[in-house]
Amino acid sequence: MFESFPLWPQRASTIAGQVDALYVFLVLLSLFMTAAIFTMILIFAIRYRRRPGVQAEQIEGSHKLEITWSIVPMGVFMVIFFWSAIIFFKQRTPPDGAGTVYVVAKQWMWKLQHEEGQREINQLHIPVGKDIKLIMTSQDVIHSFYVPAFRIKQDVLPGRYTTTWFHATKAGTYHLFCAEYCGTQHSGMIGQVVVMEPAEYQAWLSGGGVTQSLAQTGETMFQQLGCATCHRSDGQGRGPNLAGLYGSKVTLVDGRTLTADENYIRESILVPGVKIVSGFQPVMPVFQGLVTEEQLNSLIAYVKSLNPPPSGTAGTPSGVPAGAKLGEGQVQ
Amino acid sequence: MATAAIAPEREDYLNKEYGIRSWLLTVDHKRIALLYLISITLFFFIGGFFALLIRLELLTPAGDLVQADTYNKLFTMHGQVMVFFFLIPSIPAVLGNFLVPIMIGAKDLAFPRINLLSWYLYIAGGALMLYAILSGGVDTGWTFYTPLSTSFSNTHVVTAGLGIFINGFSSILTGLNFVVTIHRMRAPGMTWSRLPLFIWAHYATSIVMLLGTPVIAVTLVLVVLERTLHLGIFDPRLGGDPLLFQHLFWFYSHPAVYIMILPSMGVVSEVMACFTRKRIFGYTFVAMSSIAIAVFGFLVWAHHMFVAGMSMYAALVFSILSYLVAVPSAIKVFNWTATMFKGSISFDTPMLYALGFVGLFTIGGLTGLFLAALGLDVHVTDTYFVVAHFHYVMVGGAVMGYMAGMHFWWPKISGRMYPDSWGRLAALIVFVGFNLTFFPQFVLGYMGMPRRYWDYSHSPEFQVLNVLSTAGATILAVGYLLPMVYFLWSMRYGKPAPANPWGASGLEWMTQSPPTTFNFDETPQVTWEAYDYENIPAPVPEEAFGD
Amino acid sequence: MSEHSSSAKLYWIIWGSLIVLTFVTAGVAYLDLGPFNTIVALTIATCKALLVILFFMHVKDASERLTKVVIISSIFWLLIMLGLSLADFSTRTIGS
Amino acid sequence: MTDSHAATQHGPELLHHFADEEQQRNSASLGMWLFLGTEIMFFGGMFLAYLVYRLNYFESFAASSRSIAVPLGAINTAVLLCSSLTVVLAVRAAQMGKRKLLIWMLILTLIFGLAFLAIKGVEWHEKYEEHHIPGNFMGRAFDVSDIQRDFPKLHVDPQHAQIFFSLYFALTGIHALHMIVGVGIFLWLIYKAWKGDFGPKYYTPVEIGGLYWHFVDVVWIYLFPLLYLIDRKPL
Repeated sequence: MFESFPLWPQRASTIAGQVDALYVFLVLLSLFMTAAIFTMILIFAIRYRRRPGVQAEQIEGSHKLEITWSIVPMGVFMVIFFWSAIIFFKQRTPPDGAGTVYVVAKQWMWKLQHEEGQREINQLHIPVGKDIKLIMTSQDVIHSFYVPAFRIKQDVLPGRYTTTWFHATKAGTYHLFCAEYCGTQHSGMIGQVVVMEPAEYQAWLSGGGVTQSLAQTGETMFQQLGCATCHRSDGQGRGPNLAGLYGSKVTLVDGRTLTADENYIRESILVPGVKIVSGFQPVMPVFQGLVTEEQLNSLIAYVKSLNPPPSGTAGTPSGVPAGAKLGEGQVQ
Repeated sequence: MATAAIAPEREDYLNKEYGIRSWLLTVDHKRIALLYLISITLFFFIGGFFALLIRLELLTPAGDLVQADTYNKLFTMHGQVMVFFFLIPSIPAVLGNFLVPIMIGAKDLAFPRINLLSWYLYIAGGALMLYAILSGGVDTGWTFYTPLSTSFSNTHVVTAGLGIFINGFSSILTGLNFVVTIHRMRAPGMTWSRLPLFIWAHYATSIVMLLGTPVIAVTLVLVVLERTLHLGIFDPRLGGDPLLFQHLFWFYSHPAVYIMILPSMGVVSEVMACFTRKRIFGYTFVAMSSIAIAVFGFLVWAHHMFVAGMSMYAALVFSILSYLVAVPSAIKVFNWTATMFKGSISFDTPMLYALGFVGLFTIGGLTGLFLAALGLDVHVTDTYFVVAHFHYVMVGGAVMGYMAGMHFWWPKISGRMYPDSWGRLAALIVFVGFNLTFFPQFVLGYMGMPRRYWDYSHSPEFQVLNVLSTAGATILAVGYLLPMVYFLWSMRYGKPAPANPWGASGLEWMTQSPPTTFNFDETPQVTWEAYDYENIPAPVPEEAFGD
Repeated sequence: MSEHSSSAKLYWIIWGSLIVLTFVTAGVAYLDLGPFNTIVALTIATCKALLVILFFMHVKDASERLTKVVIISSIFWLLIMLGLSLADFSTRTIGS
Repeated sequence: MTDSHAATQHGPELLHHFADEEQQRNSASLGMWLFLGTEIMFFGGMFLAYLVYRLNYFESFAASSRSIAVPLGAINTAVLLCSSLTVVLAVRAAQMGKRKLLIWMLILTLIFGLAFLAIKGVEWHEKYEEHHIPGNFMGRAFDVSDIQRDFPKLHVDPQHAQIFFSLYFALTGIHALHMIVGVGIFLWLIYKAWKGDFGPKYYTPVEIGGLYWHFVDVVWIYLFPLLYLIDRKPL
């Protein structure tokens, strides 16, 4: 309808429609309220303009009216609150089994790593119709991953992971902006999200000349750094067995329990002493400054790949299918 | 224009004594108000100049007027100068200082010397800020987010931070002065229910100034300590949490927007009552909603951080509390509109600005609901939608209220009438220019244009709306220049103002214009309710204005 | 402010108890009370603070209602800042 | 904060804009209490930072706190409590018009204040010796290997320990700054008391100065356990 003067960016993700529905409701509500106030003012201004001999009538006020125009707005606000909270929950809880892309933001560029091993700068190729979860961190200041067409935005913080997700519904190329001011070239830190049909995407994947998946790169890094000496798959090593770790409940030395998400694995690699798993000694060396963000992403991808494949094939109790080569993990 | 007939030389606070010492060492709250008026007008035009440069740069998608880091410094200093050196002091320091003592029947504020100290702290902070601007500026955004402000920016963050830190104490001491004065120095008979709503608004503002400003003072101290002595409290490399800075910053900076809007609401209540010749509809509700805004204003700060990486559950708490704080503002707008019912309305310049305030503040408030809605905030925060929202509330609200107050009390402050036809023209220009500047930015924001972008050549579809916005900015600039011209003109050639040119209620209209140094010969006895317009004759139009 | 506020003897008693409390809190820190160490330390500190505020700062006997309102609201504002910020910091690890 | 906020009325006569004596004294006291409210929020910001990091990095905080001597801290607290006592006795002396006692009590308060600052200086110097000042202050790079050596059972992360010491120096530094301002106020009070300006009819500055001093003492009452006694249990 407004091709030449669009009022909103294209809707290219599942959440975009719901966000726009709430937006249109609020625009209509605001138009109604603004029109009501403006016409009231206009009518009173004309009807009660000062005329000689006409005195203003002093009105104290009416409690009844005051209560109504406190409760009614509060009621409308609660409707808006719950509606928007539902959308927010959807935006902030990635569905299980979503494909993962690791994003590293750096002063003034986006570096992206696919699970299948592809690396991209300021470009993100994804298949249409698939849930994609982004695990993001920054190497310097706060950035913000913003794709208007998907209606998603999430600040990217240094020192920890933040996640967001989307499910692209329309093929095409969409803007990727950095939305949190991050220095001189903040407005240059942009890119494209290229949504492709699945067949096209497979062609793009294979054409990339990539040998190792991210998990395999992680596995080689796991060996190089000597992690394997302590974290043994048979559980005899000085470090906890990492198979089935991701997403499981972990109890620490001081009794606290937490779910092992990306942030826990990251912190346990960089600064292990802060959260020691109960039953183990704080002997793991600090890796802060020894691994780059990209290597860290590959290590985390590897640890996640040690989980038994969610499709529930009969894995041995220790989680790692006996005989399967480490890092073979299913590639959806 | 015959020069105004020189009235027999009556002593007032302006002609009581002359000379630089009588101004720079005055403890008269009225003279200090004028000192503030001059200094904040200076900063208003500095900030406005930066705004014009920003709008000119955004005329074209490519960054071709200034370099990238210059542009970043422009919007940073536009924000810092406007927020800390114009909007926060504007009404409390100028109109508040002048009127709070007179309106409650006192000779002066409780601590006159501390009032002068507040102005000197403001000037010291302003000087540091100007030094930071002239020697290269700051490029961190007015929000100083770490780790950019502490570790990655090599601009004058320390100087600007100390300038704002010192300026914060001017705001704290003004708030302290107002609270003690309102509690201790009301004239006999001036009970709390007879206080003008201007006083209620300034009482609520002072609560926010007193309890909020120290937190940004300590936050800026910690940023300065981190930059100078490497006390790494916000440094992520040491395990510091950048969100801690944002919590401390927004704990003050959200209530700060209520410091900016509450005094304007007080002015609008006074102007609405006077020009409709009516008591404000639901006086107690309007007074209590000022206090409610000040108190609830402290519970909602993290709605600036929904996408910053805070926890989802805390975001729910802050979102529902943000809707709570919207209710008192809605009550005020409904009460102002209801006040016009069965009134006897005249449309002098202050009334035009007050009506403009009600309209634009409504739009500003309603768009706030978009931003408090979690799901929607994810898309619109950090875009031009947010820029449009807070400019509607701050420029459409606070500055419109400031203009209404300046025109309403100018006869009392200067003893001269300003040319009303010019005033009305300027009001219309400001209204048109403002809407043309900032309404397109709502659409730009929802289209996804991020804020603080120097160059948007990758998305040329944003250009049309940006051109509209820049056109509006030039009209707005003209609209703001006009009042300065005719106010200065009126100081010299304006008709001498009678004690009560508008036939308004309130103790300040019962002293001469301009008032004597001690405001009243003997302390007034208040026996009437607030806004008793049935006993005050409406002004006869021709007699009020000469030209 | 009333004329001679209470006699000097009361001040010496308050001072004495403050000194004793100081050495108690220092001593108790060396005992292993599990999670109660911090709670005990904070309660002793609050008692000392109350002694100073009520007696030394004359809030108990001489000052009027408004001063008490100012003190209580300032402390309440501090708790708002600490409490609501903790709402974020403590629930950040739950969920994504 | 310059001491001008301690309502510097000269002499007992009434300031022109107050209705009566009572109103003038109550205003000054209300003004000071409001100012102390802002100071609570000022220190509150740092207490929030302390609270958040103590919850996240408890062991590094506990170990770093153990490296600070408790005896010095306890003595310092006692010194401040003595100064609070002498301040109260000074206010009482002013109310009763005992000029010599007033002057002595003010001087004693001053001495205790300076003693506190001296002990604080010793403590800081000790920290300087042990390389515990964050960043590399005057060439001494921050290094907590001694703490790691003393408390092997606790995991001490150098970065998190540096955050503790940053908070330690920020809190005690700004508290010391408030002490120095307090010393300035009391020097001025002694001068005016010596001039005989205070008496039963007019002693507001002494009372206001006393309120400020007690507040700084209350802040230290909380700082002592929070910084020194995080976790002194036998390991």
